[in-house]
Amino acid sequence: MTVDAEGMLRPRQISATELSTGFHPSRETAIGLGVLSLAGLVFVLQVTVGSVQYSGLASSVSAYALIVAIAAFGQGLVMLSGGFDLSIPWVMSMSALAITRFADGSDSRALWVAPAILAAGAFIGVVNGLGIVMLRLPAIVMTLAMNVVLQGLVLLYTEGSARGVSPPSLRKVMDEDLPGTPIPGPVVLLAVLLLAGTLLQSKTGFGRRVASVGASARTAFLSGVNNARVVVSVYAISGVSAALAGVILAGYSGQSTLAMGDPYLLPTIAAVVLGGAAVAGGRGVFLGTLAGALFIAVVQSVLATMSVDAAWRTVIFGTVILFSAVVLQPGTITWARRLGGMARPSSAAVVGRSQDAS
Amino acid sequence: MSQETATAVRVGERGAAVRSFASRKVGFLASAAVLVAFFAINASISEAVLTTYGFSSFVNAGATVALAAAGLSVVVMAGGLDLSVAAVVALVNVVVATRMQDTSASMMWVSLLAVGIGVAAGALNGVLVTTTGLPSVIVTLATFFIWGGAALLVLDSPGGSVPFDFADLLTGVRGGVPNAVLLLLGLCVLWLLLSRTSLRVNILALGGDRAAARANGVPVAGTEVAAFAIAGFCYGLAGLFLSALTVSGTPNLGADFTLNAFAAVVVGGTQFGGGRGTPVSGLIGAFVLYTSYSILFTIEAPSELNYVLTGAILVVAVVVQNPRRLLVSRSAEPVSGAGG
Amino acid sequence: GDDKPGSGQGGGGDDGKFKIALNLSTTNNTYQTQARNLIEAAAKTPPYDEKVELRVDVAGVDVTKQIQMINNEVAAGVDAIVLYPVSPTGLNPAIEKACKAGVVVVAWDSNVTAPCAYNVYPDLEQFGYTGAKWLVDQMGGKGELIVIRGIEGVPADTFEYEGVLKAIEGTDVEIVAEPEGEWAAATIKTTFAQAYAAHPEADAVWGATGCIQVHEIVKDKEIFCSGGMSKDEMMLMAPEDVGGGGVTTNVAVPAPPWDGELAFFIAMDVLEGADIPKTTLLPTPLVTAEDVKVGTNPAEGANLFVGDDIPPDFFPFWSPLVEQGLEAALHGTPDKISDRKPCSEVEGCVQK
Amino acid sequence: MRPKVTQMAGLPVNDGGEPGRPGPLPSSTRAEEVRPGNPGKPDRPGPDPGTPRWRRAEVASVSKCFGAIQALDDVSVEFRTGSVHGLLGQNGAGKSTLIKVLNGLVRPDAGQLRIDENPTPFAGSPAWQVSTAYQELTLVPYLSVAENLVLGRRREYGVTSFESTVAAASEILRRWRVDDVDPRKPVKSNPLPVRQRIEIVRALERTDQVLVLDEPTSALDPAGADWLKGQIRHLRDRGVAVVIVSHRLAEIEDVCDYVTVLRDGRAVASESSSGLNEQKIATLMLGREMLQTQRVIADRHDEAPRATNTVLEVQSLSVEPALRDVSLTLGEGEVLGVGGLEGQGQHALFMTLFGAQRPTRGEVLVGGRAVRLKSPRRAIRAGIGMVPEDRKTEGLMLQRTVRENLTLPALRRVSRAGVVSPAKEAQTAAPAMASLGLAAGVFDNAASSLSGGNQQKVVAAKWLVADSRILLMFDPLRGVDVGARQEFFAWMTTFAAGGGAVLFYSSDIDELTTVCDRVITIYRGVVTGSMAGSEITRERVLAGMLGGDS
Ligand SMILES: Nc1ncnc2c1ncn2[C@@H]1O[C@H](COP(=O)(O)OP(=O)(O)OP(=O)(O)O)[C@@H](O)[C@H]1O
Ligand SMILES: Nc1ncnc2c1ncn2[C@@H]1O[C@H](COP(=O)(O)OP(=O)(O)OP(=O)(O)O)[C@@H](O)[C@H]1O
Ligand SMILES: [Mg+2]
Ligand SMILES: [Mg+2]
Repeated sequence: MTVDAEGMLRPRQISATELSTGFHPSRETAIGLGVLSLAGLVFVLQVTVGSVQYSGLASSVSAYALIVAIAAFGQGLVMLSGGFDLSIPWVMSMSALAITRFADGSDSRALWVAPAILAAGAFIGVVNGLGIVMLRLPAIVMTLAMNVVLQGLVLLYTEGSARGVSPPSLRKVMDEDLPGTPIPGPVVLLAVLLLAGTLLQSKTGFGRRVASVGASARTAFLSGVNNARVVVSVYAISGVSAALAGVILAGYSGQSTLAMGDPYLLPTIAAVVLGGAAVAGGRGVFLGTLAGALFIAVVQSVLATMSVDAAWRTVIFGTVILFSAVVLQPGTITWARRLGGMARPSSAAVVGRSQDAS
Repeated sequence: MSQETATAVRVGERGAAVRSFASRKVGFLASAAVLVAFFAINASISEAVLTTYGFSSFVNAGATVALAAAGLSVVVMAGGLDLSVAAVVALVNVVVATRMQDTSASMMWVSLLAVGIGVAAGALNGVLVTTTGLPSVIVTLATFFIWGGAALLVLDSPGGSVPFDFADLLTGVRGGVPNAVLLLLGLCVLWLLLSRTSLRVNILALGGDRAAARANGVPVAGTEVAAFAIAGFCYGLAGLFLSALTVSGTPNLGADFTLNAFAAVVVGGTQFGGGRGTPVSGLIGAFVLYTSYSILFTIEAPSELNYVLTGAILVVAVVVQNPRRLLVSRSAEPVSGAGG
Repeated sequence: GDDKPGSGQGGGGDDGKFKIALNLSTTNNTYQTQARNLIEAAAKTPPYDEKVELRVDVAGVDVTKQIQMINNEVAAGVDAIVLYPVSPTGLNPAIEKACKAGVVVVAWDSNVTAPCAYNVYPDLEQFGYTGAKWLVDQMGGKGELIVIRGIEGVPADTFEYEGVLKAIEGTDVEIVAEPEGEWAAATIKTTFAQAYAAHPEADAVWGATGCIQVHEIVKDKEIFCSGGMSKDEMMLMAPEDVGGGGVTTNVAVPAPPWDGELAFFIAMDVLEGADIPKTTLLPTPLVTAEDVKVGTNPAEGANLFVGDDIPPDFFPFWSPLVEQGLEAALHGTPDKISDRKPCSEVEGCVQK
Repeated sequence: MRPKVTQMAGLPVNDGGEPGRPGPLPSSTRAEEVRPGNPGKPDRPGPDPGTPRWRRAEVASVSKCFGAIQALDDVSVEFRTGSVHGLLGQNGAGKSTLIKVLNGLVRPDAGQLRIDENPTPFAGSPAWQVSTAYQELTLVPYLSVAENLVLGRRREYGVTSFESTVAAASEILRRWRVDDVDPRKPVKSNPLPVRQRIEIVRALERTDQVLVLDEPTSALDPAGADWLKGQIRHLRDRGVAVVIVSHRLAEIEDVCDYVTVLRDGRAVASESSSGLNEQKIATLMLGREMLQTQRVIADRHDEAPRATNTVLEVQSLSVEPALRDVSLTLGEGEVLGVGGLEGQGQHALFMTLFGAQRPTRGEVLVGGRAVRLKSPRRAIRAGIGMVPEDRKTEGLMLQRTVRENLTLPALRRVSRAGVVSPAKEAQTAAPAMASLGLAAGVFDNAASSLSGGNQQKVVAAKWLVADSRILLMFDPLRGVDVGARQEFFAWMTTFAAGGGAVLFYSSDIDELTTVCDRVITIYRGVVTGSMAGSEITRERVLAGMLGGDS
């Protein structure tokens, strides 16, 4: 504030450009970039020092990362809102089974089967959300229950065996490089996913509302957010993304098997958390999630190429996850950010008191 | 103050104490009531349940998950999550199965070693969480692989053996009472004693508001390590019990074990997020689950429906415990993604 | 009652039927489903339809739950349990209690070590050995081998791996990588691709399953692969005129889902008083591209069933030791195609 | 380098005093001191007077940085036993940080603590036992009041039971004359003012040599503030060194013996309070004269109550059981004050008007039209905004940026096709931030990095971004410094003058008398008084608050 000629307090003007300029990477973005570079580093070392063939490695690492990242997108949004989605495995299994059974190797049938599957995923997510909102069930209970219920229903319907093969175009996208380039198809999809995911999670009003519900449900409510709608939506989106992950997984495998989604639950959570999101909600960016998925993929690729005892590989995997999480924890990030000259504005600006008062 | 008023005051105080006990324990009492109800249903449709054989095999089958869930509850009370539970139980199990000899000295030492491994693994989880400041989910996800790998190093596929006397000690029946019941009661008593020290309150304070706990002089790091170590102690007991139950070692417990333990914690009424709960309700939750499996068995539900019904039971058990959930007006308490 | 096993007088049930429980660990895969269908069909086929009351229980992959399930079945008064065990050792106390209560326990596919139990299973070490031996021969006794593992700590994986090691012992064949495939197509595809990218000189691959993925990834050269025998892997080896892949560098070693049906028969035989050795070891023959035969009747030697209603991971399943046919395997409806022979009359079958 | 110590004027030098007893005083002595059976004159707790273990503690040249922020810059202060030290300064001046240095929660980058000339560590020394009531309350929500009161005390490691904890807690509450708190109930179920008292009692109970109170009265009503003053004086008389932070300068003047003023992390003055008055303190804090707002307010009070357009009308509103049959009107350009002691139904009134609670009866008209306020969302659409009671849990998302906090209620305004436009955000937020005096530089910082007062400004500013016309302010100046308080007053009146209207509840009568055009008082859910212009006096407001007709 300034004091004017009559001795009255007048606000000092702030121009909009003062506010909108400058790049302010959040802590999570910084962690995401860190994880991403670590993943890149491991990949490059494998190709160069480890002399692992680029093409085989790139396409399999990116395919796995893509499947995890798609499912983890929903998981990340749910976790941003403060929840957990444990129903991902069987939504994935169900979708994989459905795309091979109903489209059965036909691209034209896939054109209507795939949207129907995504709609089913959304429906399951809505049921999850309604259980949490209307019955006030803890998310863990609701989604865990949903997972087993789906498992039972899928087994009843399929009578315990999978059918059919996945549509050829889906297999092509997952297996082949972008024509004329050495870029595997999944990498292109990952890039698209990164843009779309970041847009939804960090750039839209919806993403802001989700974060607000996770950061403080009460503040969000008192700021006019319809918490119930947000919660139902994030679970619905998670349902859709798990369904999509299932379809892509079937595309990659060429076929489906009953419990094929089961191994993907922990990686989705690990990707989100490694990417710097707060487990209790309110913080997290999709860049981090995607980086987390890629990181897990490259670590597993290192293990797959090693010929040490399986037990030791397990120990190594755990240690690497722990070690990299420690290296990338907030303290280290702040330190790195300062090194990288990304420090915040000067102290006077940060303190934020009336500038003329002192 | 006259004699009468003094008495009146005291009686009034007792009333207040009882009321407050009931209101503090409402969640716990509700989950206990759910267990009793489920058990009664089961007993009414199957005579086998109330026979010594039926009852002891029921208790024995549920005890491993119950012990693990009790430990997991403590971590949850302290505001954490522990994904390493199955790996620690498996590690203890394979150590017992490969080391225990048929002498009472060996049984004693290996039991101590087993519980010690549980405590050490748990404490290490806790130390990693406090020193790194990482969320416990990621730390225990990592240690899940580490302990799991260690279990495989000890024993690379199911095998080993456990002396009969030891198995009988834990899973046998004396005077109509399964020994496992005594073990579980012992754990409850141990917890009751612990909760009379400030440790219980410290754990709940840590889970309720970490910063507040620190500001009040709660030894935050120590409490956190203690919570994980207590959990590890319970996992150690679970591993011991599993060894006695299976008289062998299984390095890979399977994903269902972790899910069962988590479901038991939830069904017992301990809410994720911390600050509330008791390990005893983890025990109760596990037996609610195992009773419901038993009910499903008795009514010969088609095997696929088992999954559907298990899901339904999870939901019903949680709703029944706190029917107020259904009545909460939507605008009164805004919901977050975590629900609850 | 004491007189149940071996009484030969029909079951202890009210209607004079034997009560038999099929105790599965999971119905999450075609393999167990197929076995279950065969058992259900057999139980519905005369003369067993008059003798048997079958219940199916699914325990889940948690040893404590399967223990509870066994206990419950004993308490419910079953005469026999046909068991797919989640652990070879962990169920022993429960099994022994069941035996003491007069219940016949027959474990299939994976063995249990309780002495009172009957076991029916393929020799998995032999399974690993057979395929790996063929690979070693093709490689001329030297070269690089990639072994696709299953899930560590699961007995099948350990046994098979030991068989592979036995086959390469004393040769110049070197195992260069052991990607973990979890017996799942997607995982195999990823982890094998990575292992192969690191060892592009590899000459051969051994896996319990996974040759499809191997050939999807290795396009530029011929690679020898020994894998499983599901429909899609057989298609890979089948001649092109039946829509197959025509790959001749492949062999398959069948994992027989019919061992469940055999276990059921053994349980019935024991209940009816027959004296049967405790262990039945099943043959694990090698199937090369030449052995592939399309058809619908396995009793006539068909081992590749084509058709839209056949799941891709469907296994060829028949043996002279059992009776049920394709419809039974697919839907659990009775489809008797032959009369079973005793083990002693079947090549490769060992009882002890 | 010799550290600079600001000498406190008028301090009696006491050098030849007793060396004092070592070690902390066991609290059992306190319990024993309480003689039962004398309800008329309860015993004072606390250590024996006249035997302080030290006389003088010097904090010398303490500095502390948080990243780029210099929270404390070469601060030196001296504390004496048996006296009350006020710590003053604008929001963000470094008071809470200094306090956290004193009690060992924050380790300073540089500086020393000397007790009677002996260098002493800030934490863990038996000679320096600091008991603190924090500004951001540190109670654990699901634990009972009793458990909170004994939380973290080492000697409680012995075996206890819940009932014995309750008994001990009841004793503590009784001793500190708090009789309306149920020790068995979880802390969460108590309203904020009660929670603040619990926080204070816990600190009082643990006081050994030094008691630190960080804005203890911010949520207390006048009666509560008086209660606290009594306790402070009492402890002072027992030889305790009391350090108190408050933005209510009148309180400081009343209770403090010495005053230290911080500005931008530096100690700008440290002297006896006898020579100080509110005016002078404010000048020291702000570094400029404090005149302007009072003129604004004075001008407004001189005007006769204007007949204006009614923007908000409440007709016979009841919210059982908290509120009965309340009617009021709020005109354009008006600041309407609501006076009431803690828990008289004002909370229900505000929550209902904001759609966060359902009325049992009655109607609300906005701009002459009846509205059904089913949710805050509806209320916000109707042009209503609210600055809630507890900014930490209701007003802010602490871990998110100021930008995100500001635009949350107005996301639609700053979005294009659902995508938030940073430029639009900046455009809408800039005037709002400017009018509240928030610095441009904080825009992309986490809300948690702001000082309390600035956090409160963010909460208010978000309703400007949302373009609200009616502002419900529930005790918004809690924890806001004098300077900012003036700015708030000025801003409220400017807001009203610009066509808005403010409904303003405060637990501090002086705030009501300063800024309001009209004031109503509430007692037990009923409106007990209504006054306008020059009728608004401290006495009349207080009378209404206590239920009397005025
Ligand atoms: N943990 C922290 N991290 C970063 N900055 C901090 C931290 N704690 C305090 N600060 C900053 O240090 C400065 C001093 O803060 P402090 O809380 O001591 O102010 P205060 O005088 O207590 O203000 P108020 O009256 O508003 O409570 C402020 O600019 C604040 O933003
Ligand atoms: N915690 C307490 N324990 C015992 N007596 C108390 C306590 N607090 C206040 N009193 C006594 O109650 C009476 C009125 O208390 P009140 O809080 O109004 O203090 P006060 O008169 O402002 O205090 P002081 O005498 O220090 O100025 C006084 O006699 C005071 O000594
Ligand atoms: Mg402060
Ligand atoms: Mg007084």
